[in-house]
Parts: sequence; C-alpha cells; structure tokens
Amino acid sequence: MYSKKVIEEFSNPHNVGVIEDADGVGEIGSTVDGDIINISIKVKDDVIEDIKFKTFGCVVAISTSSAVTRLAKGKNVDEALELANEDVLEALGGLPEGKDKCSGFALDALKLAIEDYQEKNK
Amino acid sequence: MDHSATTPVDPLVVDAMLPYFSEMFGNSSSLHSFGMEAAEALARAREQVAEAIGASPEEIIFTSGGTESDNLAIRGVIPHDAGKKHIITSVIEHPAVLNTCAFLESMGHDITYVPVDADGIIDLQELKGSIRDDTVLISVMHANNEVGTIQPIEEIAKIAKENDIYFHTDAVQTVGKVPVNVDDLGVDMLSISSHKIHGPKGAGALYVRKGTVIEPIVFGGNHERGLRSGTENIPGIVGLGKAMSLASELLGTDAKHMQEMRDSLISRVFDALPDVRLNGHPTQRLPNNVNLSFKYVEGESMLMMLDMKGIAVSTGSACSSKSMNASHVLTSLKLEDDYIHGSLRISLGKENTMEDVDYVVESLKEIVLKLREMSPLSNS
Amino acid sequence: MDHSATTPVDPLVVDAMLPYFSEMFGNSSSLHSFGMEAAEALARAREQVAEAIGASPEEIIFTSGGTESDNLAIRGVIPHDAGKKHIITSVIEHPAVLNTCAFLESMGHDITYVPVDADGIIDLQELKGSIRDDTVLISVMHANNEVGTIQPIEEIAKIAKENDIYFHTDAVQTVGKVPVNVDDLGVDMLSISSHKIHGPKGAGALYVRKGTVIEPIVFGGNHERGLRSGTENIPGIVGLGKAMSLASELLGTDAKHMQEMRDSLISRVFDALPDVRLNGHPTQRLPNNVNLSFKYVEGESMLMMLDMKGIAVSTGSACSSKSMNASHVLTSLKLEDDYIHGSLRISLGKENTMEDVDYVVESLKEIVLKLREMSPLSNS
Ligand SMILES: Cc1ncc(COP(=O)(O)O)c(C=O)c1O
Ligand SMILES: Cc1ncc(COP(=O)(O)O)c(C=O)c1O
Ligand code: FES
Ligand code: FES
Repeated sequence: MYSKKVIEEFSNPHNVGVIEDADGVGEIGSTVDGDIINISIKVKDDVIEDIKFKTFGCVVAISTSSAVTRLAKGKNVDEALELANEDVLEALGGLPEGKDKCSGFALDALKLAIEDYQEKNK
Repeated sequence: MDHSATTPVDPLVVDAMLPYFSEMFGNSSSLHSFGMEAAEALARAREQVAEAIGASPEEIIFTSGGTESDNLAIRGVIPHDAGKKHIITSVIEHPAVLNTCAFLESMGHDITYVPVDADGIIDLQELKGSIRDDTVLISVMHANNEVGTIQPIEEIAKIAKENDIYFHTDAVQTVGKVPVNVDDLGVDMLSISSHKIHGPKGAGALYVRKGTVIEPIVFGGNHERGLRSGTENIPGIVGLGKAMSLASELLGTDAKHMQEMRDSLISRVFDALPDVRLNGHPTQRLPNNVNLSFKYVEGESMLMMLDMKGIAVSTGSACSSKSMNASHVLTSLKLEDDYIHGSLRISLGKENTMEDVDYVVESLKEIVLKLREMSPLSNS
Repeated sequence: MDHSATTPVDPLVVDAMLPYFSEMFGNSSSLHSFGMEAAEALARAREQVAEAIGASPEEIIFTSGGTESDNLAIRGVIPHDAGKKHIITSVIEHPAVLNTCAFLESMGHDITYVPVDADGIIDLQELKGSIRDDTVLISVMHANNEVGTIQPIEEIAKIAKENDIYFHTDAVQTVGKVPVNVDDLGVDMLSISSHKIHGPKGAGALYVRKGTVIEPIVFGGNHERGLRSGTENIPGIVGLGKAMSLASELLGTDAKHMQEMRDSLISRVFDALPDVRLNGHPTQRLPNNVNLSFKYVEGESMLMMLDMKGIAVSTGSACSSKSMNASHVLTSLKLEDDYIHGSLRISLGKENTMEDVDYVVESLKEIVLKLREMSPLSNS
C-alpha cells in the first residue's frame, strides 16, 4: 500500500531534530486532532542552509516531513515557498488513497517556518 | 503476533479438509451416496462444534463466518413484520454487531448502547436500567477483540433471563482461549468464527438455544433448517469442526502458555520503557491479548517499524486524511489524548514462544525510543 | 454425472489455495505485510473473475456462494426505506431467487412470476406486459439448473434497458459451459458460484455493473466496498479466481466435449427405450445437461438403482411422505402426468468420457426395464 520510496524515507528519515538557534520555526497540529510537525530552519543570504524536523504522526506524516526537509535544503526561501504537493508526492512515489492530501501538512510547517524567518528579518 | 485478526490453519485441520475437495466432494442435499458422505461430514462437524461448547448438534447453525453469525443472531430475533423493537448492546462491540444495530436503527428499531468503564467492563446498572417492555435482545460480546476485556456474561445472562429477553454473545475471541460453555454462560445465542481458532476462513457458526425463535437472513434451498440457505461449505465446515475439537482439547495448556507470555511481555515492556499504559482490564482479559499505549508516538508508525522487523501487530490508532482517529473501543475507554494515538495490540498465538516475546520486547524498545526521538512532544 | 449439483475441486485449484491456509494466512484488512499478501491475492482473484466475464475488477463482489449472490442482487436493489417496489422474475428460477422474492413479497413488495413455454423458455410478451412504473428489477436465470434451458438473456436485457430497469441473471449454471460476457449479455448483475465450476464450496461472486446502486445485506467491517462485510475467505476466493480462469481458458474444448457426450447420451437412450421424453429445450440447452422423463417409473427409484451402480444423478421427481411432488420447474413445463414422476437429470462434467456415457446408457436401459416390469402402469 505504501511505495518503496515512502517506506525508505520513513525508515531512514533525513534531518531529524531541532535547530537550537533557528532563524525560523514552524509548527502545525495538536494532540487533539493529530499529527504535530515542527520544522526549524537556518537561513543565510535567503538560502536554507540547514533544516530539521520533529514529527509526531503516522508513516505519511514522518516520510513527508523528511521529504520536505530534503527538498527545501539548499533552496532559496522563495523557491522553497513554491514547493507544491505534487513535488512531495513525486519525491515519495505517490501516497495511498485517502492519505494523498497529507503531503500538505509538512509543507504548511515549512511555510510557517519561512514566514517566521521573513517576519523576523523584515 | 496478530492472532486476534486471524490465525494460520492448523495442519491437522487442513488434512481433515483435503478429502472433501476431491474424492468426497458431494453436495449434502443430493440423494445419492456422494451426497451422503457430505451429509455425514456435516453431521460430524456439527457434533464437534456442539460438544466443544456444551450444546446439542441441532443447536448449531453453520454460517460463512463470525460477521454473518452476528448478523443472523441480531436480525434473526426481529420478525420482519413485527413493529418497533428494542435491542441493548454495548459501545465496544465489533462492527459486525454495531453496524447491524445501526442498520436496524435505520429500519426504525431502537438500540441502546451501554457504556463501559475505563477497563472496558460494561456498566451493569445502566444495562438493567435500559430494559424496556419491547426489549427483545441483549447482545454483549464475551471478550473484546481490541483490548481483550472479558465481560461478566453470566451476570448479564441472569438479567436477561429475569426479564425474559434473548441474550446473544459474540464469542469469536474467546473460543479456544477461555472456557466457553453455553449453559455455564447462560446465553441463548453465541457466535463463532473459524479463522480465529486455526480453522479456515469462510466458516463460522451460530449457537441457537432450543426454543429460541429466529428468522433467516439468507433465503434459498432451506439448508441449515431453513436458517441459512446456500450449498454448505463442506471442507470449511469440516475444518471448523476439527479446529473446535482441537481448541477445546488443548484449551488448558494453550491458555496457560499464552498467559505466561502475555504477562511476561507486559511487565518487561513496563520495565524497559517509561510512559506506557496497559489498555483493557488488568486481569479480566484474554490470555493472549496485550494492548499498550505509548506516549509521544503514533500507532501506525510503530506498526510499520515492527512490520519491517517481521512482527505483525495491529493498532486502534489510525491516521487518515486530516485527522487521527482512535478506534471506537479506545474512545469508549476514555483514554487521555496523550495515550490514545499510540496504541498497539499484540495478540499472541499458541505457536509463539518466549523467544518471540524477547524479540518483541527488544524491538519495541528500540522502535519506541527511535520514534520518541523524532517526536516534538517528547523531551528525550 | 451430477455436476450441476456440485463438482470436484480441480487439483490445480487446490494447489492454488493451499498456501493461503498456512504461510500466507493473513487478513486482507491488516496493514502489515502478512495482510498485504492476502490483499494481493484478493486483488488477483478479482481480476481473474472479472476477466473471465468481461468485467472490471471493481465490479466484482465476493460472497459465500451462489445463493448469497442471488440474495444480494435482489434485496440489494430495494433500499430498506423505499416504498413498495415491483420485481419481475420467472417461475423456473432457483430457490435462492424464488425464496428471496417470497421474502420480499412478505415484506409488502410485489413480485410477478412470468411463465415459461413447454421447453422452459420465458414468455417475453408476458414479461414486457408485466412491467410497471415501480418495477426496479428483472431477474431471470441464464440457464436452468434442472432442465438446462438457456434463456434469451440479450433480448430480456434490451427490454430492461428500454424501460430503465435493472437486470440480474443467475449464471451459476452457465459459467464455464457457455460464453458468459456481461456486455454481450447486457446484464447489470450476474451471480456466480465457485463449487459448480471445479472451485471450492463457500465462495461465490456477484458482478455489479458500475453505476448500479445496491445496498448490503450483511453488515460489519465494510469489506468488499461495504457491500459484503466479513473477513474474506481468502483461500476460497483464490480458488474461485483460479477456477474461473481455467473455466474460461478451456471453455471451447470442454463445452464441445460435454455437448458431444450429451447428444450421444440422449440419442442412444431414445434408441434403447420407448416412452422417453427430453425435458427442456432441444437445442437452447446447457451442453452438459440431459433431463429425461421415463414413463411408468418413479424418479427416486431410478436414482437409487443408478446409485448402486456408482452413477450419481438427480431427480426433480421426489416422493415425500404422502405425496409425489414434482419440482416447480417440471410443473412449470406442464409435463403430462405420465412423465412428471419419472424424471432424471444427468449432468455431465468435463472429466467424463464416452465410456462413462456407454455405461450410463447400459445401466439406464437395464434399470428402466426392470422398474417397468414392476410397474402396474406399463404393459411390458
Ligand atoms: C469480536 C469479533 N466479532 C466478530 C468478528 C468477525 O468475524 P469474521 O472475521 O469471521 O467475519 C471478529 C473478527 O474480525 C471479532 O474479533
Ligand atoms: C441456478 C442456480 N442458482 C443458484 C444456486 C445456488 O448456489 P450455491 O450452491 O453456491 O449456494 C444453484 C446451485 O445450487 C443453482 O443451480
Ligand atoms: S498525516 Fe497521517 S494520514 Fe495524513
Ligand atoms: S415417500 Fe414415496 S411412498 Fe411415501
């Protein structure tokens, strides 16, 4: 039911952790209604130099978090903001029916982190 | 380690079934000798099932499985031309019971869903209080398939009897694990599923006490005394009969073995990890059921990691688009939010060993620590 | 020689099933890898069944057998909260259809039973004339299990379509014997039974054309898209899939072989004995069905004597306490009294040979002559 890429990403997630002196932090979700995704970024010259995630959630929540951090790392923040569901789905070889909308959560956390950075650096 | 979901068929059961696919393939309704062999096999299986639960052969109706048995028991007691009737059940029943009740509700009948306490035991006072003049049936499961809690069936039977109400129990999870005797339990109907007790899928039975009047839900050539039409699944039924015999023969040894593994597993997980909770009743539980909740981690992720280590378990905490949904059973137990999303059911089988338990404990420890490290909720 | 009642399971089918009892015993609803194997097996079987009848996999609902498929098709189209509805069927349907209709009648719905001619072909004018505004379903079997008559399904389908009525056919007897393609036939629903085509008992399927809205009759964990709850009988379904594949692969050869035996058997019995009648249509009939009536003798007596010679057949003329009852099918064909009590159905299988036919003809001749000698009706 899950693609090989999902299982691989889930078993060996990239960029797990929290950046202590982060330039931007985004967190979505709550324990009441489910997944919590926390993304922190380190930015230099508008480029995401480092990015880490912590996620409480299902296989999809964890693997999309990992995929999003991989896709965003090294990108200019404006490029990173343009990342779409399709990019995440492609990176993971698709998601099962009923869970295919969930790639958006990790992207939302990333966007919040970038907005947080932009807010602080206005 | 997911034996509550299904079990492998015992080789002795397969051996018993095989001849009925080929040499003795007859149809029990045929008049000729090939048909007789089938009819005899059917009669023998009926005796085996009856004997295992202390019933008479005429009280056993063969069905296609536990789900159909539950449907037949519940819809069977409501004649289709009767007026509005009332049924009492519990909030933690299997979907085969709950969805059948929901169907009857949509047909205009009334259903009362009695709540359970934090350990999953039904509230007997509420049950008593909900009885009405038009109550025709109480249906409460013997043991719950998720959290393993065993209900006080004898007491419910007494209440039903005093009020002249039929009493059905879904014993799909208890047969072969705790003693199931229809007279000791005092039930009028009892559901059995073959594939939960090392028998084949596609076979089940409903015990219907003599004098209990029910109507069929499948119509046709009037097999099974008119209560379940359709050419009988002879090999499947032969397999169920054999599986029931084996289960009752080995009940003592098997249950003791499973219970030892269960208790060891639980205490060792508690020793190895903090922030763990046992769901279901501490002692009134199936000898093979372990249901644990782990703070800070989510059920499906644990399940997947265990699966990659070759350990099959199940979870009542499923994450589906936009929301994490806990099963109706966990929700009924009113688990705290912290614990409800990280539940795992480990259901042992007689063929498991203490080495399997070691491996599960080690793997669980590693996996939970790894997931907690990823979790924003935990401060590890 | 009683292959319309049931068939032995093909050894290739048993081989296909066996792994699913033991190594791959998973439950298709589980998330883990054991469950995946089961889910894959289910998907493969669904494709095999779909391909054999020219359908899409999503249009196949697995059931416990032909009887349940008929029940689901017919009761499925009547929402339980709908008002009074009308269904059209024929007088010669299988009890799985007739008794389901009788149940719906007792629930307040209307049923029209269209008559057949002397060969068992449905009266299309009467069928057309019986259509009403509230007619929701026409259910007419593809071929009759007793006399083998094949109905003009395509024509009935056209009538149903013109009038915007769902059309169901019970194809339990035709699959593997005549071409069964849901688009060529033009049906919306079609019933299949595994044990009639060298598959295992306890499995069946209902084809439901995309867009056909039906409701479940068994409630529970929402297996089979919610239309048939209950843990799937994986080995049984795998067997059905394999049996369907084999049946459609070998259809040409098998049907030709059976038809040759059929025609030889019929003409040789006519040559050997006077006062014989062929029941059912002379050409529009199942390639494996021979249904003969012998004047002056009674069905059960012939059946018993044939059985003693190792030949299994069936009869539509059963003698039960106090009255000789002919089957509803023979009665509908309006056989003369002389012939109605002495009917025999010989249903050939692909594994039969011309030597078997020789033996049956010889035995029949001997037995009928012997019984006629005993009969006060015959002047021999
Ligand atoms: C308590 C309980 N009742 C009923 C069922 C349904 O039985 P079956 O799987 O045979 O349809 C199950 C198993 O899924 C169960 O655990
Ligand atoms: C025409 C027909 N329909 C339905 C059935 C019932 O199918 P099953 O035996 O699988 O319940 C049969 C066989 O008994 C049949 O011959
Ligand atoms: S995040 Fe778990 S299913 Fe969507
Ligand atoms: S049953 Fe035939 S004589 Fe009574």
